[in-house]
Amino acid sequence: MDSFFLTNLSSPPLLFFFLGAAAVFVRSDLEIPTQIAKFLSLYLLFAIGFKGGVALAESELDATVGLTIAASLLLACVVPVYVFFLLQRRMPVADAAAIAATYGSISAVTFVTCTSYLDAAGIPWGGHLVAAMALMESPAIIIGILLYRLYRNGTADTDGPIDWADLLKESCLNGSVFLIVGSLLIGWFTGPTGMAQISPFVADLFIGVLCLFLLDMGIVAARRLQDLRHAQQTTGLGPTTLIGASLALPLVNAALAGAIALLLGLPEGDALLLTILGASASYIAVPAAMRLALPEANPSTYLPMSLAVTFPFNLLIGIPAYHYVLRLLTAN
Amino acid sequence: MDSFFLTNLSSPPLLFFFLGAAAVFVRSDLEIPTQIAKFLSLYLLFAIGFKGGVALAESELDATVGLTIAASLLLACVVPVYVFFLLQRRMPVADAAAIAATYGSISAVTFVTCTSYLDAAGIPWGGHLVAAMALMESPAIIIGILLYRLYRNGTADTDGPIDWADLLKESCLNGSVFLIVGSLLIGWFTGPTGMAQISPFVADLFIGVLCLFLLDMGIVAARRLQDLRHAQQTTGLGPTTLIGASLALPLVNAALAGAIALLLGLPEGDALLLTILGASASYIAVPAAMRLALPEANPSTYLPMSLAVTFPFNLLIGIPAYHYVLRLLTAN
Amino acid sequence: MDSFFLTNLSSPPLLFFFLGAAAVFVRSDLEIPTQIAKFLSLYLLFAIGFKGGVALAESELDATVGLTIAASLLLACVVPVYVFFLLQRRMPVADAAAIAATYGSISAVTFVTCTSYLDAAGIPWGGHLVAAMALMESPAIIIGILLYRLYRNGTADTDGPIDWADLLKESCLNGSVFLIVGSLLIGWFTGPTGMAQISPFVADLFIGVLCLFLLDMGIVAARRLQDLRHAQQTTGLGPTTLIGASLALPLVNAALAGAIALLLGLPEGDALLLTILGASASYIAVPAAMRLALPEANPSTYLPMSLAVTFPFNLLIGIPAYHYVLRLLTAN
Amino acid sequence: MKPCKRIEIVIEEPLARRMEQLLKELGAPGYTLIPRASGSGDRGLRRADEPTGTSTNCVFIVAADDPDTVHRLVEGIRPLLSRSGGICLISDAQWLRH
Amino acid sequence: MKPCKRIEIVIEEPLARRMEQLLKELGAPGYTLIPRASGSGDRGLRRADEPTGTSTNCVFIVAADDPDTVHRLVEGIRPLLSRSGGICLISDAQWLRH
Amino acid sequence: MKPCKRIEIVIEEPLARRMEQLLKELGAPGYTLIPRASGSGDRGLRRADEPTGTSTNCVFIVAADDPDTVHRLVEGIRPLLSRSGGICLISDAQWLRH
Ligand SMILES: Nc1ncnc2c1ncn2[C@@H]1O[C@H](COP(=O)(O)O)[C@@H](O)[C@H]1O
Ligand SMILES: Nc1ncnc2c1ncn2[C@@H]1O[C@H](COP(=O)(O)O)[C@@H](O)[C@H]1O
Ligand SMILES: Nc1ncnc2c1ncn2[C@@H]1O[C@H](COP(=O)(O)O)[C@@H](O)[C@H]1O
Ligand code: NA
Ligand code: NA
Ligand code: NA
Repeated sequence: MDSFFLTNLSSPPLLFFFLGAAAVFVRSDLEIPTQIAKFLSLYLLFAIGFKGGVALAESELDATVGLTIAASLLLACVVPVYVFFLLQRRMPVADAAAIAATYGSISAVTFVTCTSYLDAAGIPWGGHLVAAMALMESPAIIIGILLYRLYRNGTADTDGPIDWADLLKESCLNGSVFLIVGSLLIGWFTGPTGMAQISPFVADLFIGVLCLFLLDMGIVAARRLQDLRHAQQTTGLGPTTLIGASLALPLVNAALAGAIALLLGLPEGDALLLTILGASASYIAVPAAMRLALPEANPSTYLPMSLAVTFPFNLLIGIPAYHYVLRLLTAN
Repeated sequence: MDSFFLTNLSSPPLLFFFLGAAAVFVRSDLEIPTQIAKFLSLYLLFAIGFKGGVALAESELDATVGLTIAASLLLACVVPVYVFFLLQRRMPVADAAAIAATYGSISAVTFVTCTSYLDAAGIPWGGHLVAAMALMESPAIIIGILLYRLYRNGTADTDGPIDWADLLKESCLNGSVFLIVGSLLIGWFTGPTGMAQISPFVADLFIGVLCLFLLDMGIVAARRLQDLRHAQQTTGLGPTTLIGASLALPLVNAALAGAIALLLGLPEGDALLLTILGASASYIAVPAAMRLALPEANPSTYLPMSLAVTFPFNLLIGIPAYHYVLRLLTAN
Repeated sequence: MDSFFLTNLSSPPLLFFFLGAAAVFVRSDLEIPTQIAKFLSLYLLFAIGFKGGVALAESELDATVGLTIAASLLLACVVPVYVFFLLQRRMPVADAAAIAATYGSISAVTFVTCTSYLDAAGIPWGGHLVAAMALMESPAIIIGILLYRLYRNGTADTDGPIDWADLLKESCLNGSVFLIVGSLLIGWFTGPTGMAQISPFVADLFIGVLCLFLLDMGIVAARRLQDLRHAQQTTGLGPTTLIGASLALPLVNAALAGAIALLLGLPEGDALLLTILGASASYIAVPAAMRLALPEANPSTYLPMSLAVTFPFNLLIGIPAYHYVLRLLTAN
Repeated sequence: MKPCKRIEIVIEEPLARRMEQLLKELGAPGYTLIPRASGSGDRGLRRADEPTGTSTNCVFIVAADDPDTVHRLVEGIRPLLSRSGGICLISDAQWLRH
Repeated sequence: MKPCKRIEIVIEEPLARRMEQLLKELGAPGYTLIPRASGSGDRGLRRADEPTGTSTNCVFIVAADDPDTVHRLVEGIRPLLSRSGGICLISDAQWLRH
Repeated sequence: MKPCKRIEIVIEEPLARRMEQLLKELGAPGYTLIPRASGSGDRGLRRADEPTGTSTNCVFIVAADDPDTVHRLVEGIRPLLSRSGGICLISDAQWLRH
């Protein structure tokens, strides 16, 4: 087990994440300008999408591909529902719905870091997992909003009937989903010829850019963790409970996803990626959508949970731990 | 003919332009931060200038080089004059002058995309075309302003006499012209030794950066197209007329430029580049200069014409179509 | 001697610095967005730190390494003290302290440019010089502040006792110091394996990014030079005196540093780097720290001195001149 | 110069589009939007440091001289602010006609 | 504290340098310039989304206490705004002297 | 709507954190911070063009309705401005309660 953690901990991206967090804890004023951070994240989505598309173009689309994608969609629908009913009695309905959506969706950067972990370990993975990731971003948003509509009781209905067009737009067409899907399609369409043209940009620079982006995420996540410790939660739950939940949810979801992966008999790399998709929580697409659709949910609950606790947990401990367990179980 | 379009349409940069436009039409909130877009455009100017300079250093400067440059300057002087007299009776003098300047000048990104089209098709082109491009940016600005000064009738002359120093500064020394010319000179001076040092940056990344920049241009252009459709034009011309003009002008200018290229017997790549220089219209240098020198011209006329109609038209249809026609004519 | 200058002057980064300065003098509106400039500088710190760390991992740590680092620390402590006492009678104590801190500290970009000069000339240099550079950033800040505290006479003591925690934080933990040290440690720890993963990003792109960054620094420095010429100095010293001081200080400091390097018998590359560290003055870490700790010092004195005079002087003349003199002296 | 009201609204950046839409519907004669502000208020610190923009604010400035429009604007903005948080300040100003 | 006028000008970013020059010539005691604003007014939407800056606005804030200076500023700014568009709001404020 | 004071502070960006800290200590009910402004004043031009931020300004907007708080804020801000430069304008406004 140690060797998994060692591989993970000695990878530059992870270490730069630590460095960013350390900067906050020692109160350095190190900072990545926000437009740069946005750009780095767009680059990562663009590159992973394109690479996934090219990989798809080069591989055969067989039944497992369809099964994997179906399983990931199932996962994206089941998780928000169970999370919502778990939380709904303990906090305002809007907050429960927002957290459910957050954990039902995925974190592209966690996924990307996991692919670079696999690459470093020399374990192959399929391009269709990128498609699965893209498809898993949105369903939880829709489900979260619907659950909120159904279960808020007594609140004045200022919203009128559900605007389905708006709902679809805010869930399926937000910038990051759109960019991944678009890049995937372009990568698929142009295939290896396209890759030959832009591979120095999307492939060679990838890990370096990931380092800088994780440096920034380390800073941002550590700040949120500090806020969480000091914040008076409007949800009525103390910081400890919230942090506990942010550690428990990825574990349960990873178990769920891992079980599905094992049932389907996915190859090692794909199984780990599906597990990490289940375990990860969104801190980009979902919070943005929630501010629009559920402005009464307090962003200082669901954002720090996902960004400051679950994200680093998956990065540092989750990836190697899930990998270890999957190995153990498939070794039998 | 189909094969030309196919080559063009299957190139990643073009597809990312489409993707950006699609994002606007489906109302996704995908967005490239503006400072990043500015940076990507600076990078492209820097890289194309440097590469052109190095190509110049490696080639022999013969008579055709001189002729090509003279022809391009001629083109840059003739086009704004005829466009002005065509438009001047149908709209305010200031707007006519601004549109004339816009179409007399060039679009560096269209040029750059055309070079990547040629590179993909394996057709060589000369570094002096980059010099021609740089030289074609400014004359139209000066001519546009002079025409406005001469032909505005009855307007209170709040401007006083022409400030030639200011005029030259605003036309020849605006940032993009300066950067291309400067990079060209540095590339020329340092030659292959310089290139060896920075080629991973300026050459290898080029197409990838172009993809991201065209993604942004697709977003920006599609937004302007929507504005154009809804806008009440102060020029008194409806959107249809303006769109019609924005499609006709590049065709006429391409014909003019192509004819000159054929007359001079330029090699295929150079002929196509000269044609696209004629056909393209500025949406960076000229609008910026016009806001300073002709603030009474309405930017919501000339900017969308050039950015939302002519630019995509040249990119998608112009480049392969001009290429096809040039091939046809030289085959005889 | 000429050949040194020629090598220097024909390097693309230097030429782009000139280009930026030229843009200001001819009044072009060329501009690099500030967040981009910040990013380029973060990239350079990240890359030089990482490369230095990897170099450290690959080299043996012997006595010279320790000696070099000790010497650089000594230099960083002696310089601010002597500069302070030189200036203190001629200007307000706060300004003298700020200038002392500025010249006692170092400029990472000057260092980086010098490494690329050495690389171009094929002269090796040790990774521990990066560590020396990082260690030399902070001491001058602390010394400058302490000197100010000791020597300001009569001023109402609004500050209360020295807050050592704050002082250490502002000097040793400012963003740029933190990033260099952090990247150095990560580079050291991950060694050649880490380098293999991100070398396209940190190594291949380095000179290209340096070109763009120096283009921006040329713009910024030339603007400051213009300000300096027009500004009424609150220090009571005319622009000529300040410019004179900004030229004399690097020379004296270079002599000091060079002498130490020769005494220690450092290899050529390391000797030049130590000399340039002595000669260079900070315009990032120190000004930022001074605004916090010594807000009464006028930033329009120390910032232009270091940024507009000393920085270009070292870049254009200093590096090759110091190199020439070092060669002369070691040839004996 | 004409007397007018200067309305200043601080709201989260993800809601900026919705606010623009609302201002248009309510008949605001124009507005200016300053993006990427940070801040602090009842709902805690907003750091403007994420790539997501979820913790970023923006500032709207609206000048309106017609009292009816002003009233309509204020009443129309209120419900959005109640749901999402943010502040709105109204002050007197003179509008330079040119 | 001293009473003063707070002058707020929204103008296109390409014209910012000219405005700075003008303020200097008109004797403004100082100014603050906030860049990269978007907006909407008589001449339609300004999206602040182009690399060119042609559709970007910026906001100037000028505090002036001397009534003559204020008058000169207002009269001097007017012609530029007439040619290029933009708005100018003037309000009363107290200037904290330190 | 409630009458309040609108306090606007222009200060250098490197001092922004200190100002945030100060506002918190002085009991400001909230603030909005607009970064990356340039400007000009007694201490000359501030170009906002360096990677360092040393020549960049930022703008704080603070709304406070309690007169005591306003007084405390003004008196508390003054010494920082005296040491470092910058300006502070105070004006009357109405705070829309939602
Ligand atoms: N008293 C205040 N003065 C200035 N800005 C404020 C104030 N209160 C809140 N804000 C701004 O409005 C945003 C949302 O406020 P709130 O909904 O109270 O958290 C804050 O993040 C601040 O940017
Ligand atoms: N009523 C208004 N309130 C606030 N800002 C405005 C208003 N009208 C115009 N502006 C700003 O001034 C710019 C130019 O206005 P205009 O010349 O009317 O198109 C607009 O893009 C807005 O940023
Ligand atoms: N009269 C003024 N109006 C608006 N802003 C000002 C004024 N004076 C100074 N400022 C701003 O405050 C900053 C610091 O001013 P100072 O300390 O006077 O140099 C300047 O850089 C401007 O951004
Ligand atoms: Na998940
Ligand atoms: Na043209
Ligand atoms: Na030094």
